[in-house]
Amino acid sequence: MTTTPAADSVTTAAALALGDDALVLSHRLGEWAGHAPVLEEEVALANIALDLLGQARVLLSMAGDEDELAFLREERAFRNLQLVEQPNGDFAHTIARQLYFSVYQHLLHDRLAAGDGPFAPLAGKAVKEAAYHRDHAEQWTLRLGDGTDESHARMQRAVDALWRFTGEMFQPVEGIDGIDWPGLERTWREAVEDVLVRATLTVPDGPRSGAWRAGAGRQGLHTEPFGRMLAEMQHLHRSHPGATW
Amino acid sequence: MTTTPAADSVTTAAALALGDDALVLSHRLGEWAGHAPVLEEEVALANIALDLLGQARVLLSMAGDEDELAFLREERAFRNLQLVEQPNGDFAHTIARQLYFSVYQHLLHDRLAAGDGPFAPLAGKAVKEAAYHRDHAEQWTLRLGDGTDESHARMQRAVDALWRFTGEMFQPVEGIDGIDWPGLERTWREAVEDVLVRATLTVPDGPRSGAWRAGAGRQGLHTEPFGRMLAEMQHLHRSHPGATW
Amino acid sequence: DAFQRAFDAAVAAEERIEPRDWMPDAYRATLVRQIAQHAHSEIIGMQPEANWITRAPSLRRKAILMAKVQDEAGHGLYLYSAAETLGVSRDELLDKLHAGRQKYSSIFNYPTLTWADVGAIGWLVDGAAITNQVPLCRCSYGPYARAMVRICKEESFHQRQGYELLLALSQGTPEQHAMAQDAVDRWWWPSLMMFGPPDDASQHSAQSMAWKIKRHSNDELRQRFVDICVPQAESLGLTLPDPDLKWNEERGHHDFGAIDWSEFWDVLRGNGPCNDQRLSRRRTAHEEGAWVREAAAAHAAKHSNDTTGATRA
Amino acid sequence: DAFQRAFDAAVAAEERIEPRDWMPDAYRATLVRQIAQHAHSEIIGMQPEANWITRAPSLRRKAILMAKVQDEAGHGLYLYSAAETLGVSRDELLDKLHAGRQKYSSIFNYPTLTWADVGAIGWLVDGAAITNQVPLCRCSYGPYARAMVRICKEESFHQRQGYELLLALSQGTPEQHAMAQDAVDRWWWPSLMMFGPPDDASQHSAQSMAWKIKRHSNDELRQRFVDICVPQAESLGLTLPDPDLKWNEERGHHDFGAIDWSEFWDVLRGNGPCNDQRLSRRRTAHEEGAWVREAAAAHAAKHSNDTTGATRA
Repeated sequence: MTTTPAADSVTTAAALALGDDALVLSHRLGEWAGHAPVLEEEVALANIALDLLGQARVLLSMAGDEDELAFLREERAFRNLQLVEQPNGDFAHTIARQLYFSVYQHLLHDRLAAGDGPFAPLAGKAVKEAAYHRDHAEQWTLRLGDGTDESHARMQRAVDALWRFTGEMFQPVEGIDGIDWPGLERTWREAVEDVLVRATLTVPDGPRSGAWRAGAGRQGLHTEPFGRMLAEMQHLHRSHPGATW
Repeated sequence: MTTTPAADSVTTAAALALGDDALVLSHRLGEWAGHAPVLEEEVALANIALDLLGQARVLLSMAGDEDELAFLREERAFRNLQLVEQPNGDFAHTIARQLYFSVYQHLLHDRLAAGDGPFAPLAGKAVKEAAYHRDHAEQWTLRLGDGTDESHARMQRAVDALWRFTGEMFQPVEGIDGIDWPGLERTWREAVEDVLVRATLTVPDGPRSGAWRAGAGRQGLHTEPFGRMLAEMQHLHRSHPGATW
Repeated sequence: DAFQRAFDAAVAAEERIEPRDWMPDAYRATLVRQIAQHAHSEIIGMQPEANWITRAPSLRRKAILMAKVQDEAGHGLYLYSAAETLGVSRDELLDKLHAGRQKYSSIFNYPTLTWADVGAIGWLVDGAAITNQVPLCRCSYGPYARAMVRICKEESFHQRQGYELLLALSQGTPEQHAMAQDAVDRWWWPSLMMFGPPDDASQHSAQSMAWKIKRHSNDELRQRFVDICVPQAESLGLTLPDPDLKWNEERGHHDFGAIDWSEFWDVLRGNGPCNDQRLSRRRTAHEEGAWVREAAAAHAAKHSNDTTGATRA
Repeated sequence: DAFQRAFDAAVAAEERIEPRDWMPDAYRATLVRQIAQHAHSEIIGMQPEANWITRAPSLRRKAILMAKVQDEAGHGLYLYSAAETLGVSRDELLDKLHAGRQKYSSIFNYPTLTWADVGAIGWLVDGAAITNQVPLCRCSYGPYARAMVRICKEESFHQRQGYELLLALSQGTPEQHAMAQDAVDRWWWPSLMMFGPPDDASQHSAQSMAWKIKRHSNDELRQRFVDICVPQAESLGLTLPDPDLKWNEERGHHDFGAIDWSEFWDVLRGNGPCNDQRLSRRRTAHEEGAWVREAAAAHAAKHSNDTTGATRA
């Protein structure tokens, strides 16, 4: 059975987009549990994952039943950015993903919190969390970029590999009004470039989005690893239709 | 929803045990598709996987509806050996798993084919397939064991790591009559030791089964990676209850 | 000179050029490039379908899909062998693939997002491949032509299986029908691009046609494919995502909408949804398999004079 | 001597021994061994539960489970810090764990096979841990005692969450109820083994009790745990898998069946269902994280004199 939320409201669409970002990234971070590179990072990554999961629950609940939306939707109905669904890779990839996303999320929620739209209450809390996530990612980018030769090479590979998923973040999200998206993108780019330069890394120069005219995550078009992630995430819930937990 | 086959017949139980072995090992081998170490092995591993899948379909159909049994049973209702569910690991691990299982399966089906029990018809075909699988595993054990230093070390680690899953194979399977299990085990051990010695490998000397009195695969007790394997295998089928494909 | 004349005469007479025959360097190079690209497409093409082997929704479909992916590995083997008759080894060609110096079909840079994509690949991608390849069974180079005969036979089997998979979905639950339609919507345009750029932009076509490697122009084959697909889509109960698609009585063909060639060139340049993933997965598999290949070689060398060792795989 | 007398007097007076106080070498060694084992148990203990984070069946349960596993990492941090006050670094202790020269609780060598196992671990394993650990809050060594206060508070929260998870299953569908019962059947006996061997076979107990590291015997604590669990199992609507379990009016305790100590020793020796998996996963995580730790150290060294670099994690 597939449940699709009533798409009567643009707010619902926006809540799904933002909620799916948080849900999916939280899930990926949760995959680190038990094998982070250092014990402090078990705590830190779990903190971030928990913040995001909390945001996801609020946002999905704005769009419908949180568990139905998380566990009974098919891949093509998820609206998250392709960036957040990318596999963890090594720690550098996880940090690069965190850097790109948390700067975006911090800037976006900062603007949403300042407005009076339906997401302002959530954003007021989320902006503080995102500030911590951003700081965490920036500190690690500096450490890895400006650490050893190996960590520098790994961090450079990571920021290069994920660069092509960063353009999608600045496509306007239906249902989110009053955001100057090009301005957001400029600010994001300045902030990210500043960190990369301080980390002695080269700012990637490849394309920031794919050539596929059909679209990307916000249109429900995802990357192949996402399907397997969903299979693991949804299997138990789907195995017991109608059960409560 | 969970479907458990009518357990009224011991033949059903035995068909599940043998069928699940074939189903699960076939699935694991199928995971190699697209990244085998050499193109000839894409073909060979797929051949073996297809033989096993064919056996699984015959056996599960003896116990009920093949798809319900494969896709709607929970982990605890699967009766396969823990050996066959072990993750592929590197190619040496896959070959060690093949060696241990295919020698067992070859010997068992040889005996079943010679009898007049319900599995004799299947076994008559399967014994020929298992002979090929066994030859494939033996040849690769020789190549890797008596190849380079690296391959020797990897092959030794693999045969050591999987040794503890080999004792379970010789627990009598309910519903399979007329097998001299201790005799089967002796023959298996001689055959495997012969290959290992010719491959310049040391015969492992650790325990051949775990300490857990609760049992192992034939009792529905599996290892942690199996649950995730099932999640991937069953997710799509479970996402569309009642659909036909 | 005499060699060139003999070669030209053989080609003109529709005779087969065989490995030991003299052939122009450019002919050889063209064949190597084309056969290598074809072989690479078979092995890269395993990835999008292998993505669903572990999730196939019935055991019957799983067996069909495994066998299909296995056939593709087999096609890769025939084709690398055909290329070897021209004096290039499989290892050389794989190195070039991994270094990004040889191409594979761009179609495999699109992802398989749902189970229906397996059907759409069978129906449309294999269908387009067959349309391209059937004429290659009459290619002037013997080993390639013979490999194509065998491959086309299997491909047309795959194409029917893909069609049948989509039919089951189209006639299934509303969710399954929607899944099938969605897959066709996504794969239709990339399939049309498989025939290559329009004739006026096609680099190698004229010479290849003169050499009877190629028999029909890109646009000709593309039109043939469209004409085949339209009635099949109708039987499937699915629509093709092109509002301009309609029968042209005068031409005796279907007219169809403009292809977005900028996407084609972009994907070809490396910016498709899966280029990085496909190539990096291939490279990783090759690198992770290096110790296995080295072991097999070392073992064979040690035991080249005895009969007790393992024989070559 | 005077140091020894002061130490003995402090212990006798229920005062806390602090890091700078003199203490007997054997006391220090015993504490290091015990605290290290406890810390290792926290971090190895993350694995069986983390096994279900990605499959948790509701977002609420997923958040609870993530937070719990995070708490265990936190407990590991407190405990390694407590061990550091005795002069051994976390790295040394981890090396000993990875080399198999220090133990962790054998309970984590059992697998989590279903979602209900997450509940059974919370209810039974955390319950047994609390029963063991509450007396440690009064341990004679100050830093350990203080760490235990904080840990016990969180553990009892986890224990209630586990109970509540099982209750929801027990009162859920028949499949859910069966899942809960199955988990309790598998975890009950291993939980009883968590209190260690029977008193007459316990190596270190007498000295530890004299030092007031340990306050109760293994069998005493085991009995306490059984007495607590029996009524809780009844409220859960689940049975404990022991036909000999019954109230003994005379003793004022529950009698229970014989524990299979051969399994306990076998698992302790390394032959449990998950020993290899747990240790090898831990080692792999540590090895794969080496470059990250090295980078952090290199960065800190480079930037020890400036304020622009990243601060230590």
